[in-house]
Amino acid sequence: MLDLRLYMLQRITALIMAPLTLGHIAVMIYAVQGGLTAEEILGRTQGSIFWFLFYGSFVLAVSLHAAIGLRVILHETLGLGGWALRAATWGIAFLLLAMGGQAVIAVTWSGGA
Amino acid sequence: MRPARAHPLWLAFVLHRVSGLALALFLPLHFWVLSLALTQPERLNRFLSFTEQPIAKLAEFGLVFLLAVHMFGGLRLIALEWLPWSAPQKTLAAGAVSVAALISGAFFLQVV
Amino acid sequence: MGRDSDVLQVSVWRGASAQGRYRTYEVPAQENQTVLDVVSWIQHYADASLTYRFACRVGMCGSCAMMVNDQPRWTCRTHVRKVVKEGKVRIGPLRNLPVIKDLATDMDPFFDKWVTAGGVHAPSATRDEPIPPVNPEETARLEASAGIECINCAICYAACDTVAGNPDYLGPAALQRAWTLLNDGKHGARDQILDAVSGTGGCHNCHSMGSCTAFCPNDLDPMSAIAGLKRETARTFFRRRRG
Amino acid sequence: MQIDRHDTDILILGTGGAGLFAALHAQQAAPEGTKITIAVKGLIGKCGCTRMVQGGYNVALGGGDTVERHFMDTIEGGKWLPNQDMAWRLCEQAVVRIRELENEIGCFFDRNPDGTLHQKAFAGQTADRTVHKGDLTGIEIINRLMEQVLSRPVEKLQEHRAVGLIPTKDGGALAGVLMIDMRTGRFRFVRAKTVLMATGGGPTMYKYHTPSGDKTMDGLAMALRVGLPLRDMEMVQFHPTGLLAGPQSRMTGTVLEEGLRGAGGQLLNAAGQRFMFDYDAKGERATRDVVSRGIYAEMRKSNDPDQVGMFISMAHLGPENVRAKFKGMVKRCADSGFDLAAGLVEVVPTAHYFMGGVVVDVDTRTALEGLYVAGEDAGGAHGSNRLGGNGVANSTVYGGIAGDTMGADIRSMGALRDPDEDVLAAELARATRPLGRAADLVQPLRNRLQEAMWEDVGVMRTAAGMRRGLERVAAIRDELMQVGVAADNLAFNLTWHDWLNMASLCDVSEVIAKAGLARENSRGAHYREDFPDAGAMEESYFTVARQQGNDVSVTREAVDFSIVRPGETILPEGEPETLVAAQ
Ligand SMILES: Cc1cc2nc3c(=O)[nH]c(=O)nc-3n(C[C@H](O)[C@H](O)[C@H](O)COP(=O)(O)OP(=O)(O)OC[C@H]3O[C@@H](n4cnc5c(N)ncnc54)[C@H](O)[C@@H]3O)c2cc1C
Ligand code: HEM
Ligand code: SF4
Ligand code: F3S
Ligand code: FES
Repeated sequence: MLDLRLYMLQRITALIMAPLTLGHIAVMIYAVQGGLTAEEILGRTQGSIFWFLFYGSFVLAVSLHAAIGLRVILHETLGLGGWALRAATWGIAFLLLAMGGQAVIAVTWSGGA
Repeated sequence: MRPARAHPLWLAFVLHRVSGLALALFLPLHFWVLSLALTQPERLNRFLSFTEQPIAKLAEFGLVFLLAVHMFGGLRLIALEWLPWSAPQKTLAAGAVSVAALISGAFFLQVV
Repeated sequence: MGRDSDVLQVSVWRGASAQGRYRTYEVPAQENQTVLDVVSWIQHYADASLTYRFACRVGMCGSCAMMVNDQPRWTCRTHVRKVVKEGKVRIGPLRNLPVIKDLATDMDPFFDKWVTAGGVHAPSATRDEPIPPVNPEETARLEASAGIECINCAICYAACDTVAGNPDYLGPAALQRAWTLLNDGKHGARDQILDAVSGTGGCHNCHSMGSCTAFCPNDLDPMSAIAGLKRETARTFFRRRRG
Repeated sequence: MQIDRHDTDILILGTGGAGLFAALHAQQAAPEGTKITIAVKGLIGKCGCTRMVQGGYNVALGGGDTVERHFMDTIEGGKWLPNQDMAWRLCEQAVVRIRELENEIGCFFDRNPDGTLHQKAFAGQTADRTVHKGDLTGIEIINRLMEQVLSRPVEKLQEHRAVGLIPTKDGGALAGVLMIDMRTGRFRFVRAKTVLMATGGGPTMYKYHTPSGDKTMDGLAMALRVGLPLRDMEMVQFHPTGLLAGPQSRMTGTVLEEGLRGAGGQLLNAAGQRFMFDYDAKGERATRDVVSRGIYAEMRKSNDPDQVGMFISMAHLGPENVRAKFKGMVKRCADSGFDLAAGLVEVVPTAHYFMGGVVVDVDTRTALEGLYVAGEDAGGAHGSNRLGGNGVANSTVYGGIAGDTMGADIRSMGALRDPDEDVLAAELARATRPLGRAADLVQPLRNRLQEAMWEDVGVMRTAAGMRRGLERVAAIRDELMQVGVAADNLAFNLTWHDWLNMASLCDVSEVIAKAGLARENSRGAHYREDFPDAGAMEESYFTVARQQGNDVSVTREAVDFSIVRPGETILPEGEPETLVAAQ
């Protein structure tokens, strides 16, 4: 159940995520080599506008991207359609956005708890 | 009734769908773990040391692998759709992408 | 092929979509025998009530497509040798279309979508004007030529899992026809095509799973044609945004 | 049995080139609000022979070629038997129709490097005239026409089989058509002010035949029963190279294209020797009728009962070359287990086209008011032989004319006509005859009919043979009348339709044999071993068959040389005999 707009949104978000994913993986590899601690991660990311924007845009993109992707799967395999499908799409998008937003804030907002 | 599907493009589609679905299911979990940093950093730490376990490493590798597969699969798809390539070039691209996925997978396996 | 026995065990779908089942017939094997011949033999000599559809007998009309061992095929051009396994073969009605009776499906949805996808030529000249010259080597002409020899057999339509999951999806054959028209310089409604293929059932639903291309008996490539439509719609998406 | 009643203004039977063109033209020509209905035995555009056209479409488009030249080829090809006004109109209108096909319908014919239409020459043509789309020309024409019709507000009655033309009580006009809705098995009587019959003939009563399976001469059998005159009914065109794929394969009889011989393909007998030069100086490149007779004669010489046909061999041209040039044919042969590129493929002459048909005027009108006939159902345009490429030109040209004529005529027509209920009841009884009887097999009778016609009324004929054929056909028909079909489920009951097909084929087979007996000379497709001469061209006659009561009688009528007389030409003086470069 895709029209041109949803399709473009899914492709564009995918293209945005591609470099971000590569970056994220690279960071992970680097981080993993020393063994991970919470402090290490947070020390690097907290208070950094760069990482906020980095992960922020990732979360934004992935919420839309995954919501559209799951929408297609829901329609094709469970036969969901109409308002139910629309509600599910938005629900997934908001859930991911909310949880992802919380995570980004946790990881990049200075000060923390 | 199912038509036979054991052809490469259909398998690529399934891999893409399964990896996408798996990532989408994992993502909330991942977000939840990270947001622990906000509320309970010590639990995050415990979690992170748990990731030292081989099983967890394997799972982690799986996730990274899924992400790589999905990403390369998606890029392959977008290339196939948007670049006016001829059929042999497409096959080539598909091949290159699977090689890339394999290499990156192996690489991650090394690191993790 | 299981030539050791000279009898084929053929199970054939009987009934409509919902309340049907497979029934097995024994059919004498012949040196030269297509799947359509097997089905015809059953109707002629074993079970006069069997329904199926064919016309041309040589792969031109696209009326005889069925599921053979769960794969969509043109039965008039499928030699039994190619599909029989241990003397057995299973024949059912084409997938993704309503079954009228036994092996005959209702192809109306397939053709309705053909028209919905904009698959109808609109004139840009009349019968009183000369035939416009067309360079046969021009890229657009070559693109259009590549997909023009479709016999509308709906084999691709039956092979596609997206059609199975999404009843609105226009399907590979209709979209391929739209692509040939988009590349046809003589077509007078090219602007409308991109709109026609961009709706909820449009080309963007295709996951490039490629079963259409893999199964097309005429070696056509609807998958690439659909990719062409996605590319063109994406291009105008940006253009219209800016404009 | 109950009959559903249905009304329309213009009813078209068949969706070949003739039927689809008629629908489009009727829509353009008829007054606003006219209801047009198209009824067909199969699915719209997916049945009939127009779709199976390979070689292409004859039309004179300049480059030295003229309508006059096309006309002269058609007359000479038809051995001076064609109705000259019809042949002229065919050649003249083909020019308009091809422009319509390209410009309005959207066909995609092959081009020369300079962008003009590519044209080639079939045997018997004196110019490169045949427009084509590879060797799948019919698919292109019918797909494009089908799209046009599908997207228009034309009422579609698919899988509706016409079983009887029902006249008015006084017999002066047609009231409508009785049909079977095949999917439900119910009868439907459709009244219409005008009806086009375009069911496409189809000589499928021969053991080897090329036409699509839905064509069983229903139209001509119906026309016969309403008493219409049929002309040239002895004229069955055989294509020399039908595939021989075994006795029970539907592939048997399907055509291997003419171009194979044109490109240098050789015909070999069982001993591996070429034989066509024994029959004609042009060898394998002679016209269809000559090559068919050559193969047939050679087949009769063979005493080996397992050795039925002759062989076509392409391998000397280089298998790779053949594979590249005749991709479709090579693949088709491979699908039925033969290697055309490197091996031998067994071939037989195969019944291909029916020149005979209903007598019509140049506007497709018949003797029965309200009934029009176009395409292969109409007789006259081809005489004794149809040139390759004139078949689809004929169906599209005259289908369009029929649409125009019906659209115009309907303006002066009043109300729908009421049917003669007795005829309606009789036609219904005829069609339901097998339903009350003990079920038995139909197919063995079809096989026997095909054997009889092939052996006794086939490529080469004699009076004794045709009389024997008539007896065999009559006996088969008698048996058919005793064969029943299980009536418990009439929905999509193919065996019932096989029975009805057989009834039509028997009726028309009888007429073919009788017309064959009436022609005591050899012209074009009709070859009498007992009368091998062509007869004086000046005294050319055509046969006309009519049914009165249960009897079919055949008379002869003189050909009207309305445009050109034998021995003369309408080409300007000094025109070369042929424009086709020697091979
Ligand atoms: C294999 C093959 C190759 C050919 N190649 C060429 C070629 O290269 N060039 C050329 O010029 N000609 C060629 N011809 C001849 C050409 O196809 C025909 O002359 C022409 O197409 C006839 O057109 P039509 O519209 O009269 O009939 P068709 O196209 O045969 O259509 C007849 C229609 O009537 C329907 N019908 C039949 N009975 C009934 C009924 N009882 N009720 C309702 N509907 C009915 C059929 O289902 C069909 O839809 C070829 C023929 C064959 C078989
Ligand atoms: C990293 C870069 C990514 C790229 C390039 C990418 C690309 C794509 C593309 C092109 C599609 C469309 C597939 C189709 O139409 O068949 C898609 C679908 C999907 N993606 Fe992604 N994606 C990426 C990341 C992600 C992530 C992180 C997730 C998880 C949350 C995700 C979840 C999904 C899902 C669930 C689908 C639907 C699958 C389907 O329809 O079969 N993607 N992706
Ligand atoms: S694209 Fe191929 S498979 Fe699909 S309808 Fe056309 S010919 Fe059949
Ligand atoms: S099989 Fe279906 S998903 Fe697309 S590539 Fe073909 S239409
Ligand atoms: S019968 Fe026409 S394609 Fe098979």
